[in-house]
Amino acid sequence: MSNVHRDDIGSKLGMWLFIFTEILLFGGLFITYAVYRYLHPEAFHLASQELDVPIGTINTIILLISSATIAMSITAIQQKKKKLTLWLIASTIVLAAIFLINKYFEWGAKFEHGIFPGSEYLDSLGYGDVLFFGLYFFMTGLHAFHIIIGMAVLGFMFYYVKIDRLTFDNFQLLENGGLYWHLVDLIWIFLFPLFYLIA
Amino acid sequence: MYSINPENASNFVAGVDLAFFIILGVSIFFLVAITAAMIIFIRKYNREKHPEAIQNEGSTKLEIIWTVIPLLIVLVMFYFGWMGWKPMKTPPEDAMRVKAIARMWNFKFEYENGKLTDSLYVPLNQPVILDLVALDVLHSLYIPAFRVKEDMVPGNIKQMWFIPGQVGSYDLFCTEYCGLEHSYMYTGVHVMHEDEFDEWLKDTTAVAPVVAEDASPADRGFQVLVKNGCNACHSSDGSKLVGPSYLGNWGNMRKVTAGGEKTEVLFDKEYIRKSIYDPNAEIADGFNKGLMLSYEGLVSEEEIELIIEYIRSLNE
Amino acid sequence: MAEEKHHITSYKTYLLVLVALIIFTLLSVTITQIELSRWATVAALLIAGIKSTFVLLVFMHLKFDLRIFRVMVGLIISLLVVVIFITMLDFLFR
Amino acid sequence: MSENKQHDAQKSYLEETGGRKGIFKWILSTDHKRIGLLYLYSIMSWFFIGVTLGVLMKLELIAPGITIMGAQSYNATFTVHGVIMIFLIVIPGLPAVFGNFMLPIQIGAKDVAFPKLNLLSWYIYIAGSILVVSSLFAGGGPPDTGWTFYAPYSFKTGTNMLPAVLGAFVLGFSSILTGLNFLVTIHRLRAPGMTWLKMPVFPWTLYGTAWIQLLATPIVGITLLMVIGERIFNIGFFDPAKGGDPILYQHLFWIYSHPAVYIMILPAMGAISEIIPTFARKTIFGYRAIIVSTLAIAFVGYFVWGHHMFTSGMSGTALFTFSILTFIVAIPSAIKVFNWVSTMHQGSISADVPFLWAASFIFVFMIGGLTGLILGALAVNVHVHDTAFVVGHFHFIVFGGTGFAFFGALHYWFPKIYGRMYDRAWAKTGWIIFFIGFITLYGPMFYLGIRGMPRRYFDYLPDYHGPNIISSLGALVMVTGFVIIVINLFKSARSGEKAEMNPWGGTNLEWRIPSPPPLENFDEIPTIDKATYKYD
Ligand code: HEA
Ligand code: HEA
Ligand code: HEC
Ligand code: CUA
Ligand SMILES: [Cu+2]
Repeated sequence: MSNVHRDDIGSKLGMWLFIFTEILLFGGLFITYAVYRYLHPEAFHLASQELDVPIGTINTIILLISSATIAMSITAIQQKKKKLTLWLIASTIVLAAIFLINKYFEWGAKFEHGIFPGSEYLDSLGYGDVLFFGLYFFMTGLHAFHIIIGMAVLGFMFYYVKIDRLTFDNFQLLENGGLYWHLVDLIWIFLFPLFYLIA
Repeated sequence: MYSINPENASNFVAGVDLAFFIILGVSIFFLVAITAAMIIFIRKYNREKHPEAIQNEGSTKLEIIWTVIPLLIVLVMFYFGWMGWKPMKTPPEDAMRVKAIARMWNFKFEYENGKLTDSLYVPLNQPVILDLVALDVLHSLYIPAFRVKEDMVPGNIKQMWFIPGQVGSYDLFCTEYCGLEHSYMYTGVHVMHEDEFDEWLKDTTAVAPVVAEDASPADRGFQVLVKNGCNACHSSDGSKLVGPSYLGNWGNMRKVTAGGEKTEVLFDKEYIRKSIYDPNAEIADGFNKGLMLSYEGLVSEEEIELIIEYIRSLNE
Repeated sequence: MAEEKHHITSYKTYLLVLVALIIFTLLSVTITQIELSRWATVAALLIAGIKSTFVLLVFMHLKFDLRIFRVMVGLIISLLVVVIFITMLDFLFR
Repeated sequence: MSENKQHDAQKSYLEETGGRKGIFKWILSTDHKRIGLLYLYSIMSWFFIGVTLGVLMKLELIAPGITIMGAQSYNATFTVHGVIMIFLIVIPGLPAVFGNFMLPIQIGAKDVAFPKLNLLSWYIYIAGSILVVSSLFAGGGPPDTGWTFYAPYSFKTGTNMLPAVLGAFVLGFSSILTGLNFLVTIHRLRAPGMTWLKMPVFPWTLYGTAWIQLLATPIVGITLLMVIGERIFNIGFFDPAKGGDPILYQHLFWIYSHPAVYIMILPAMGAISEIIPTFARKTIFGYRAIIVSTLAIAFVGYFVWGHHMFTSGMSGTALFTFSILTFIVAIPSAIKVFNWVSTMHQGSISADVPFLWAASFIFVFMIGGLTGLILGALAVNVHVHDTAFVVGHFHFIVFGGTGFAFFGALHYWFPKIYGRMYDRAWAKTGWIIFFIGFITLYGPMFYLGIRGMPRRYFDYLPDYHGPNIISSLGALVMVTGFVIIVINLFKSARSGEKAEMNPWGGTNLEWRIPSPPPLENFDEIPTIDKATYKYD
């Protein structure tokens, strides 16, 4: 097929539609959360105290910053500042990596306490705790998976900017990558209070 | 059903059937009218007879008419559906209570005096509340003649109630798919006159089939298995059903998973006892956890001795 | 179709929004740490709502984009809310 | 890709191979028409498996007791039958085959918005379907949970649940990507002058469908993912022993699967809305009403999922809401039926093969829909839920609705797709046998259901024997009809007489280009100046 003219709006529309599916994907989990939270308010309250608020807060801020850097990279590319663009994308990826490392230690600590899906200790705690941590691992795990995908996507963007496939008048892909990254941030904005702050 | 079962088999029949017939009537009317219109048009405006179509883009008036009228009709349908259903959720206070217990793949009914039966016996014209308990997976208790059905959800005790209105025996089915023998998970409801029922209820000795005292221990063991429905999952001829066969394991080493680790244990009395009282502690290789439930309190220690005799006898 | 002009958001806007987002984050942490009992969740979710609005409008450029994107996002979010609400109708009144 | 613009305008897409050979000219092509046919062939292959399983079930049910298979095989058969039919056939069905083929042509575009993504969707579809079908053969035996995978049974059974669930999950992605592609195509690639209200009905229904695919499928995706997590990690989401709630599983499942039934029926309604005006030589009656009702079905259909769970012990408030919404969602379907029949009024009707399918569609769809109303009424649902009545309802509306529309569309667009015409006499014979078989097969199920025969029963009490015999015989009649239809089409695709550009006298864009269409559909993107379905 001949693609004589490209369609930026079409491409962006496609990205948004994809984002909608992601919102609903997590939506299913938010429904689950709402129901179990309602059924076990006390246990959710207590279980959430096990989570480390400072680490959560730091991670939130890290993600927010990374969201800002990737947003700025779009301004940079429009202003034809290639170097700055590359820097901003790179720092987004680095921030994402830091987020994951934090997550790794956070999960690791939980595992050490014997808290992981199916563990005997967790099963002995009671329904609410099992469900709370089940959701915690499932949702943050799925979120982390999205971060990893996002890092890969941004890695490609970095490469494309570098080889000038993306330029000041042709940067829709970068914008789409950015949209995806903001989605990841958006979801965390809700995960954070729902898991860490309800204690 | 509508002709075969009595109209007053339970207090809900009238409400349910009324809603059914109203909707059915309206439906048949529309079905016939629209189909007739279609056939008439196809014949009358056939291309041979009517070579030139008369164009007509639509009519707002018609659209409104055929939006509003069906809307009113369906609201009426909803109303009758709702009215027929509402009483099902409001059992009277003073009703007799029976606990209905479902497990793969049979029903048990426990009366307030501890009497335990395989099928449901209820007194005529007396409200009965069934407390629905499912032990393993979803089941559903359905009595077509009474027009009642309610899912039985493990971990969630629910209620269902009715007033039987006619003496007789009716079918009772499990209608939620629950695995291998779902289609055999049925039994009966027996409606009796009140005095008869009271007699029946008092007599707690006539619980289930009694094991003949003079039979050999192995035969009596087999009776215990039959009584408890074990053979739904276990065979005596080596074939694999939901659970392992009784045959050919006695005295051998059995590969099991215990506490997440694979080990081997001797298939002996202790193993069988444990398999019956705490089946999920050691899972036989190739089978799934959670299917067999503990029979503690249902199968006594003496009965287990008999079962062991039976399993051992298979080796001979 | 590639000809429509792109709005260029300034770095300053982004930085301001970022600062606001961080402040809101800290705010929600403080609010929930003091004893507000069940209002804590409401407050935390409210703040999360505000934060996500910022992200959607500025970072994701909805503010400057075609109207249809805003309409779609609005509809999809309401859809999710309604679905959660209807599901809860069951559990709340059981 | 843009270098070989210099193609011969007369060459059809079937001849234009893009320099590829053999099977590669199919499986590497990004041409929407070839992809449509890829879907057609793959869907037809699975359909043979699916219907064969259906017929096996009917043979088992011909008499009480074990007739040809035992309980385990029967349970596996209806599960795989249901999964294949729903996830592999009727959900992708019309959108993936005729949507792919006709959507770009009908809106005056050269292809869909993302042709490569389109091909990728097909590969995902194949991957998912192979996973599903492999569950039949590998490991612990075919899955035996019913296509609904209800918890907690679905993670207790020892059978091959994982491949089936994983397959359904993967198929969801294919569905989502197709929907996404169509939405962007419709938003961005309509030919100049083709305003929203000049678009034919079929693209409109695809538009509504695409939104449902996009917004509902993720929910079942995450639900199936949770079931997988449950089976692998023992998380306990739906396990009552760990506090999980099996009813929540049902909510999540039906939040998708109810809208999914509208994924199946909307494009079917679209195809019918194409066929009827063409054969009545008349503008479609109430174009706007049909469009609005399409969107209304898509929208309201999202909020009625609970009618599958009336006996699961939901709260009265929820039951009230779901029941009333179920009745309301029936209204737009009624509007469509009225408009179709009005289109026939004062038309100039030629009862050719596609029209026969369309008219019989309306008939069986009405039966399916009206029995849906019976199911939607709370009191009656308590009685007939999970009985053969439900099986009757959904075969009438899924097979009778979507299936009949599929065959109708196939006969309608066949000359366009292959440039050849089929034997009309045989097609009519096949149709009438199929139709009679259909009614005989599924009609008795309503009666059985009212009498209280539960569904998913491989054995039944002797009381239910009579109607079951009739039903099983109906299946055999239907097989005959089906074989005639398939053989006729199969032969004609290779050696039928050449078809003209516009054999039926249709007005939409697809009838203004050669049969079969050239690779890029239009020499030059058309400009649309008048409303669709104009006969003057
Ligand atoms: C193509 C798929 C499709 C479609 C379109 C529908 C359409 C409808 N369905 Fe169906 N349904 C299924 C596929 C479908 N269904 C499947 C697969 C199941 C079973 C799943 C399982 O458990 O395995 C099911 C199950 C099902 C149930 C649950 C049964 C149970 O398990 O207890 C209910 C209950 O309300 C229901 C209702 C309806 C209604 C009211 C409509 C309405 O949308 C119908 C509207 C149509 C009409 C009303 C007819 C045309 C109009 C007229 C002739 C004019 C006159 C009309 C009026 C006066 C209103 N369906
Ligand atoms: C599109 C959807 C679709 C279609 C087309 C069918 C088609 C058929 N279905 Fe299907 N059915 C479902 C969807 C569908 N079904 C679903 C979703 C379920 C629920 C599953 C569950 O409970 O989980 C179900 C359940 C179901 C049951 C209920 C099981 C139970 O609850 O106990 C039965 C019982 O008879 C049945 C029968 C049939 C039959 C006989 C056909 C036959 O197809 C009809 C007639 C046959 C033909 C049209 C063609 C025959 C052709 C051949 C044999 C091959 C010829 C070969 C060549 C030409 C090369 N189906
Ligand atoms: C719902 C199905 C089901 C029922 C009913 C059932 N069992 Fe089992 N049983 C199983 C399964 C599955 C296993 C294998 C998993 C395990 O070891 O727990 C098993 C294992 C066993 C074992 C260990 C066998 C071996 O080879 O390792 C014994 C003994 C046993 N059951 C006895 C009984 C008795 C006695 C009853 C009735 C009182 C009974 N079962 C009822 C499903 C069932
Ligand atoms: Cu118990 Cu079906
Ligand atoms: Cu539905």
